[in-house]
Amino acid sequence: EEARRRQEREAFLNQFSLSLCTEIIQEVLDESIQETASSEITEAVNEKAERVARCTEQVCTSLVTDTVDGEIALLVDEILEVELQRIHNYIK
Amino acid sequence: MSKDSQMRAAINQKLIEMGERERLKELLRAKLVECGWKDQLKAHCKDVIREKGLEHVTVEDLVTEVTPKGRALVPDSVKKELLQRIRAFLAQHATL
Amino acid sequence: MSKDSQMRAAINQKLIEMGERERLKELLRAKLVECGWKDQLKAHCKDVIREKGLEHVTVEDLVTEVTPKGRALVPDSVKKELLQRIRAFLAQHATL
Repeated sequence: EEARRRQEREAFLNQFSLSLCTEIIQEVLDESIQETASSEITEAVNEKAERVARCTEQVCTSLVTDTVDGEIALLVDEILEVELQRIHNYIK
Repeated sequence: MSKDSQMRAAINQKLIEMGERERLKELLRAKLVECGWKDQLKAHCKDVIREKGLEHVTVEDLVTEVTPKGRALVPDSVKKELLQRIRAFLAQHATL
Repeated sequence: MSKDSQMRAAINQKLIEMGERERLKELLRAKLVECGWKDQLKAHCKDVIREKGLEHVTVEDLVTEVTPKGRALVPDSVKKELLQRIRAFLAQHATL
């Protein structure tokens, strides 16, 4: 009877250990997967927002440079033209 | 309630009371980081986000998508170690 | 193509498609006149011509000479206003 009881307890503990192990693995995995997925999405969202901000600034800077360079070219043309005209008039 | 379920409930209660359940979970979390599971999962999440496009993925989608691989990636050695620790604890506390 | 250059290309494409790039340049030109940039640069050009002598100055020389100052003279407030306008435009029109 004693041996049978011991055997039964042994079998119960084996089965219990296995199911507890499975349960803990499942709980921890579910928590970890949820946490990882959530932090990866947040990270991706932040990364994208930073990229948009950075690239917008770069686009703005190049737009300013393009426009300013264009204006400088026009202005220089215009000024030299006027200066030359002035000299011509003076010579005449 | 059968005798088995009564015993199960009692041991579970004791495991919680003694803080062992939390310690087991903590151990598993540490092992998952140590064996590279967490990094693999992160990389898989990044792949899915890249493939689907950030604007087409919610956290729930991502969880559903990566869970099968996440489960499959847990090394047998980690599961085995956890089981041994549970057995050792139960053997040590034979009165439970 | 890096992610950043793809993003820049997408922003530029959107600005051009909707005619906003041209409107922004027009706004900037008006601001440059309004804030006195054009007058300051004109004066600077005249200084350079006076220093070097008209016979020693080509269009290219003068452009090279005054460009750094011309770029530096654009007030931060003007750049900031332009940036805000681009941001607002993208928020309204673009799915980046």
